[in-house]
Amino acid sequence: MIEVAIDTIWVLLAAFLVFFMQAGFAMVEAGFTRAKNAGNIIMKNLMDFACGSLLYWAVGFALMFGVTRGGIIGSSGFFGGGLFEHLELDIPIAAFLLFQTVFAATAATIVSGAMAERTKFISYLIYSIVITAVIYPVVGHWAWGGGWLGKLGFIDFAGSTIVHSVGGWAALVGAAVLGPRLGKFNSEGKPNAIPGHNITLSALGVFILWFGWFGFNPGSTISGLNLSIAHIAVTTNLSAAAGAVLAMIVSWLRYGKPDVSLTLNGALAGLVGITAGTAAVSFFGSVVIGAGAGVLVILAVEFIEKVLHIDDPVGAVAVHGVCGAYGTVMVGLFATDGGLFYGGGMALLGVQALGVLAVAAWIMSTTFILFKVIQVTVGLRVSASEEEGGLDTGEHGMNAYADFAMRTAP
Amino acid sequence: MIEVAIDTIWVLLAAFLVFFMQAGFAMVEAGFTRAKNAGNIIMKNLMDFACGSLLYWAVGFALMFGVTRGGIIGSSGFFGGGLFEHLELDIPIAAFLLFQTVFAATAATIVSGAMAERTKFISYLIYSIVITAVIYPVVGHWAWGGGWLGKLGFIDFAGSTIVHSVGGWAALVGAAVLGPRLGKFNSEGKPNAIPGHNITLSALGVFILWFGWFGFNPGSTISGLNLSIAHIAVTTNLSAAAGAVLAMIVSWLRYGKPDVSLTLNGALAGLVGITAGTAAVSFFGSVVIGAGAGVLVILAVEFIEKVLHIDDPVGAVAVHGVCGAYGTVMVGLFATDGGLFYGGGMALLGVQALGVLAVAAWIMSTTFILFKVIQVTVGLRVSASEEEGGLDTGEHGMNAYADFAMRTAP
Amino acid sequence: MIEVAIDTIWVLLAAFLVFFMQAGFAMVEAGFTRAKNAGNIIMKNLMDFACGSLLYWAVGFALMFGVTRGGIIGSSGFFGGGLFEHLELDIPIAAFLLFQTVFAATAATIVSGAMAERTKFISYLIYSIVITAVIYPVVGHWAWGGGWLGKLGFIDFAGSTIVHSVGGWAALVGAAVLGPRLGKFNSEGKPNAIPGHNITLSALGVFILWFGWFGFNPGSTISGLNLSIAHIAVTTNLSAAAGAVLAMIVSWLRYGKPDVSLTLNGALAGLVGITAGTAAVSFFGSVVIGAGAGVLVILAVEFIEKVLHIDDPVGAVAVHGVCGAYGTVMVGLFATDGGLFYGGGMALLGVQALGVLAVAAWIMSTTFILFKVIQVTVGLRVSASEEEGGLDTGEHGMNAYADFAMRTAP
Amino acid sequence: MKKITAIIRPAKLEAVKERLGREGVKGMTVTHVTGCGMQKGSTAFYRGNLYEVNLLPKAKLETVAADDAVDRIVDAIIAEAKTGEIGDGKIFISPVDDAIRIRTGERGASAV
Amino acid sequence: MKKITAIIRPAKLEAVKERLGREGVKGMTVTHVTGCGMQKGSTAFYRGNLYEVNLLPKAKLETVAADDAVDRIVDAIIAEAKTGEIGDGKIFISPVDDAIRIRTGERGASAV
Amino acid sequence: MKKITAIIRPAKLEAVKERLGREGVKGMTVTHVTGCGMQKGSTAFYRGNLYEVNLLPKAKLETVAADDAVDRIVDAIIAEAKTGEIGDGKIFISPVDDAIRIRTGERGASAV
Ligand SMILES: Nc1ncnc2c1ncn2[C@@H]1O[C@H](COP(=O)(O)OP(=O)(O)O)[C@@H](O)[C@H]1O
Ligand SMILES: Nc1ncnc2c1ncn2[C@@H]1O[C@H](COP(=O)(O)OP(=O)(O)O)[C@@H](O)[C@H]1O
Ligand SMILES: Nc1ncnc2c1ncn2[C@@H]1O[C@H](COP(=O)(O)OP(=O)(O)O)[C@@H](O)[C@H]1O
Repeated sequence: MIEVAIDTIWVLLAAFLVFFMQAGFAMVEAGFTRAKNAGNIIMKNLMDFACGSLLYWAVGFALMFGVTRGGIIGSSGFFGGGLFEHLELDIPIAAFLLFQTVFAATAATIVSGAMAERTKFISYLIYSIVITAVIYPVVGHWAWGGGWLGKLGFIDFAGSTIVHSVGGWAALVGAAVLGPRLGKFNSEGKPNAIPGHNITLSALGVFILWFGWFGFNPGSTISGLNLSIAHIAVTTNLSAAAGAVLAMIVSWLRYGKPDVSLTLNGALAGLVGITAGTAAVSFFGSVVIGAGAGVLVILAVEFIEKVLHIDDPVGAVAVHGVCGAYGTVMVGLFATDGGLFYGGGMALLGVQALGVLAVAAWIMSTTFILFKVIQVTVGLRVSASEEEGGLDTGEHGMNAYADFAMRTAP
Repeated sequence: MIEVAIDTIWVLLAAFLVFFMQAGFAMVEAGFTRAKNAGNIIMKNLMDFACGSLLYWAVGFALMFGVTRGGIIGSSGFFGGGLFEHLELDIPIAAFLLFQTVFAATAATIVSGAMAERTKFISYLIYSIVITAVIYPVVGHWAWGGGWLGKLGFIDFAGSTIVHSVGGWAALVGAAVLGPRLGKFNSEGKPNAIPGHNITLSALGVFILWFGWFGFNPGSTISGLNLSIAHIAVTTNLSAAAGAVLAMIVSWLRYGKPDVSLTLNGALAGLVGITAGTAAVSFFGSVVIGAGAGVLVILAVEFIEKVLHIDDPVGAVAVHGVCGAYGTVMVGLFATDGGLFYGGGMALLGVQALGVLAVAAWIMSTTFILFKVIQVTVGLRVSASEEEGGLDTGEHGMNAYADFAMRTAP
Repeated sequence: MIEVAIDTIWVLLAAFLVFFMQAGFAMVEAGFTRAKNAGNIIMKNLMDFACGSLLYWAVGFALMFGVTRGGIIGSSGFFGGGLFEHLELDIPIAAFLLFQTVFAATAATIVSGAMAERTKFISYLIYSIVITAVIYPVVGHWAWGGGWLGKLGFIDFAGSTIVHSVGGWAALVGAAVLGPRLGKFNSEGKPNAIPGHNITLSALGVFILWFGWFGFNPGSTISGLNLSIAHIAVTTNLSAAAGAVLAMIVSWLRYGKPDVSLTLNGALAGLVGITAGTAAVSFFGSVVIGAGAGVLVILAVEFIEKVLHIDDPVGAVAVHGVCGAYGTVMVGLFATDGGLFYGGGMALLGVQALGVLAVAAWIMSTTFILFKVIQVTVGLRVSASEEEGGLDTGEHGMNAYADFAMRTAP
Repeated sequence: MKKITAIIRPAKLEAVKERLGREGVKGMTVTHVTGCGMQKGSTAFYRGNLYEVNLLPKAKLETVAADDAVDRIVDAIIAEAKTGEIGDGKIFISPVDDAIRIRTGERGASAV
Repeated sequence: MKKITAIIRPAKLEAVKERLGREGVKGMTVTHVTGCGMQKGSTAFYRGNLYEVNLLPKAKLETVAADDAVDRIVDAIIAEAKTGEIGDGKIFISPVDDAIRIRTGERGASAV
Repeated sequence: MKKITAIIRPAKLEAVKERLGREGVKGMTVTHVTGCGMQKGSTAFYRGNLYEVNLLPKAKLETVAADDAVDRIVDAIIAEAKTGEIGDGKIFISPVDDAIRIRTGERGASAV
């Protein structure tokens, strides 16, 4: 009884912290984009959590954690009903539902930043509903709901792949299908800088995300009695710190000055990178993983923009997609039990790579179809004149900073 | 001993989260009003918590939870002294005092938004002191301190009525006595839009409030061993989500575009609405209650402004007063044990309605007297020229955004 | 086992809250300074936590909590390795490491505000690394790591002196060595007002800090089973409230209007002041200590600026240095067990004063050397033209508010 | 052609703009400025330091018009912007040699 | 000497500025303004209240130049700022008596 | 009557304003603008992309004055605003036909 209470309290508090990450995403994304679209970003972030909470409860949770159909998909427990004894949880199912709901919303919300400043609001809503209700729960089932990937021994403790890469790859596809913002690339294809409008807000968002990650990773034990929560909290923190420091250094070397927005991305890259292996790697391992993520995120931002010519205003693909995949593979190297560098051979590494690829394939194909269907039906992108005037005016008839004189619309 | 520790930890953490709601209120209110009054709003929010903490400890707690005098008022335990054995708490009284202090401050702070942009600072301080020290503790005693309302079987688990409606009705009276902001209504009585100055800040405030509500509702068990905390957390979240979604839809239908600020209000409406019944209703019930609150809040905002001609810049009356009363009554319908829709008959519904009315009567009459007394003594409202130039300059000699070029004063 | 889990959970959650204080510091400092330096402030706050986390793990923790060398310095446990049995902790060492890491980062980050708007970024990084890795751990060892000061009976429960004064005195020395911002003093030495750019952000920062302090003080029991956590939470809150109220009143009396930024400082002063005695004083004692801190902070701000002619843009020295020392001494008067006012004689008071002086001497001498060495090597201060144009452009090549029309650079 | 520059209270901008619309003024440009004149501003304290807030927010409204429309426009602005209190603002009239509509390249009176 | 004042779309500012640089214009001053003209703005709802957003953001670019440079400058502005849609803006030309470079005290044509 | 427009460093605004007050200038209007001239701005990186910050913040101070006050005002502005470094700014003098005080309807020299 006491044990159950401790675990329940732990899971709920962790869920609350993860919930708060929604505020972090909203602030990071709003700050890194232009003032004329700030209200729209806010609205997307609020709505993917609100719609997501309802849909995940109604459908997503059942597909993810219901009784498995051949390791592919869950099939029971819609609307929180039914029995979940096969999960062998000691905590009330409601606590688990809440924890999983906030995770689902995290996966969904990652996309909003990458598609910012040009996506029709209604179209974003449709995307958000489909990913939370169906696309995410399927991969979630594979790894965590009793599906085939988990059975193979795939380690993704808190979701570098299952949550972050899911969001990141969906973001990649979304941003690619949508096309770049007007003026992002000049006539020769060279990218222009489109500075974010509120860097203090973005920084606040990053601090909130880091704070929330202390729920995200340690909470994924689903048990407060499991003392590895302390180890997990430390690896989480060290990796984030290393990510930030390395991103700062790399930006300093490459661009001559330490770049604030990329350093903020670096902290997030470290967090995303450690999420898979947080319980499996040593402190040293976490520092190395974080440091690698801090370097990688900058290279990825450049690659996506300069080579792929995909416009991701906030770096969501680099942070969540690339560093999520990277972190998952790193577990195959750094896991103190089974990792290549610890004498575990190639087996785990292979499974990790397989998981990364399988999830990427599923997400890219389904979201490609989804965005294409939206594109040819309701349309995915606002008109050029609406984009120029800002989505706040166009989509919501409002102005986020009515009392301030602006340099730009509105 | 372990049980006591678990409960103490739970109540304290919940209290910390509820404390943080003060930041949420400050940001929501500041963002929904004009830049020239932002410093004043901040100051009111900070001061009602600071004064409130001292006064509730000195006086309010004793009136609310001291030994009852005929079910009307408490009478022992001033300055945290005395015995509170009649409360039959296992946790230290200090933990309970803190939890109740942050609740009292919540009730008080609701008013600051409705009276924003035109109230004298000193007058607001007086109001704030009186409501926290006396007016709120009395109704609190009725329902939660061993008073007559609780004895009748009134269910207001975490305070839809006792906290939120108290603040909401006080806000209604305050805004009515004070009169509208200059320029809010044109000569024919048609309301003008006075856009808030920082919608990203308001959105952050709403996320903080939602986060804090996970302390507000689940914490109200006063026990972490009570596993219904998980159920409560889920109903809280579902209702907020439903409130946001429905407010978005309704604003879309009525005004042609999904309104950001009303959708933010919708989330809060869902939270306020579920607060009474959070432990008593099912998940389905919470979705319905939240959805209803999301619709109701928009109609209430319009009614208060267009019919009553009362100017409530942030929608505090609609969110806290109206949706608080609504949510309390809904318990009479949706309580799985005793609600009308679950075969419980009319009894509970009657008690709920009685509670709502009794509290409304007490609050409206006492705050009416209070505001009138302030009005004829120190005065309630700043001069027209101070209002035009902004309360930041007038009341505090400052400017919240000194480096920004503004469209308006200052 | 269950006891260990409870203590671990408590310490981790407290550490998470203290971590979040980093966001609070960043927002307070950014808001109280000019827009043209906002990105630089953010970067300093992010980096002292990131570098600090790595260095404290690698070096600082061992110096502070390793096996003592004569009560002066710890000497084992670098990179989290080695045994810490001498600490007699029940919780995993990882939990303790995290808790101590966030404390170390708090001490370090205090300085960034006092040295804001004119310090070279690289120089700040060097300072930050040295204080976290060496200077802070030494005094930490004296009081908390088994060193001589703790052995004398010095009471600094959560670090009024060990954390806050450490930061405050380092801030004093840094600001003095650095010199005032251009234009801060006119030709006759009279200080000019340089208003902060975003008071709502600063207010949010103060609320976040207050919230985080509920981890800082109650968490310092290092045990959730210790029921004094409730008492501690209440004294923390009452002192903060009293500090805010008194600072408001004093600013009102001295300057004719209640000053928002000083009142915000007052809340922080109350928090810093109670940190030493939070577990040792009564509720009454905490109110008196907080009230005194609220008065003192304003006098100290004036003294530092008008008498010492040292330019501390955010009041860090007054809040953390002066009120930290004050709060530590007050324990000698107000400790219900051993304080002068409770019949305990002068002994404790003497020890407290000794601790305050010893720490001040250590910090001021070491940081003086540190800043002087930086000054003559890499240089401490940016060029005048960079200062005028803002450090965001000069140090980071960016602009925190690109879409806003500004009154000032950039 | 003349340029009429009116520096008015921000609170009067909406009314003046509407009135000018009714008077047939087709275009105007508004800038948020600060100014001082008879109206002297106030003093404030920030963290214990006295300072003067002596630039008050004003709206600057500029419209280029044909010579014969000037008087009507000036009268209309005065009618809406005047409160009789210090701080009402000023109107300046200055010569304009030519005007060009970018969209069409039209010049002169037909362009304004 | 003349002052050329161009009120253009903010999105065209960068292109116009670059072009003027290529045309040999040494200095210019830019102000963020709002304006109305043929382009009428839109209506919006805030919390259920309809309101008109009838002042649209524009960039005002001012450059003082010698009389004989005026036409070239005007043509360059038109070339870059024109989209052909309503809202392209206006150019006004007005007389300037003198110009002084603060740094050196130089006056007249050599100062611009 | 003349309008004196001075485009100066924001950091010099306070000093110039005070000095003009001492010189008997009763009213002035200040706008926060950006500009380029000899002073060329700098380059910056945002997320790996180079861009030019070539519009620097300046304060534009406008005051309308009687013809015979112009020289004194110009000299006063130069005295306070000059640092001798590139970027000190410009002063332009242009004709004003008339001035009206909105509060009283006064016209001409007595209105400024
Ligand atoms: N000589 C002037 N040149 C430029 N602007 C002026 C001048 N005189 C006044 N102004 C502008 O007009 C505004 C109002 O002037 P003020 O003297 O207060 O009006 P009133 O004379 O009606 O009281 C000032 O804030 C300033 O912006
Ligand atoms: N008569 C005028 N005086 C001053 N500014 C004007 C005038 N007419 C237009 N403008 C400015 O030019 C902008 C564009 O004018 P508009 O009439 O929309 O251009 P177009 O004629 O090319 O469609 C307006 O927003 C306003 O700022
Ligand atoms: N021809 C011009 N027309 C309008 N504004 C100008 C002109 N030349 C310069 N300016 C303004 O003056 C400011 C300072 O000019 P700059 O050439 O840097 O001064 P200086 O010649 O003293 O070095 C510029 O930023 C711009 O705002």
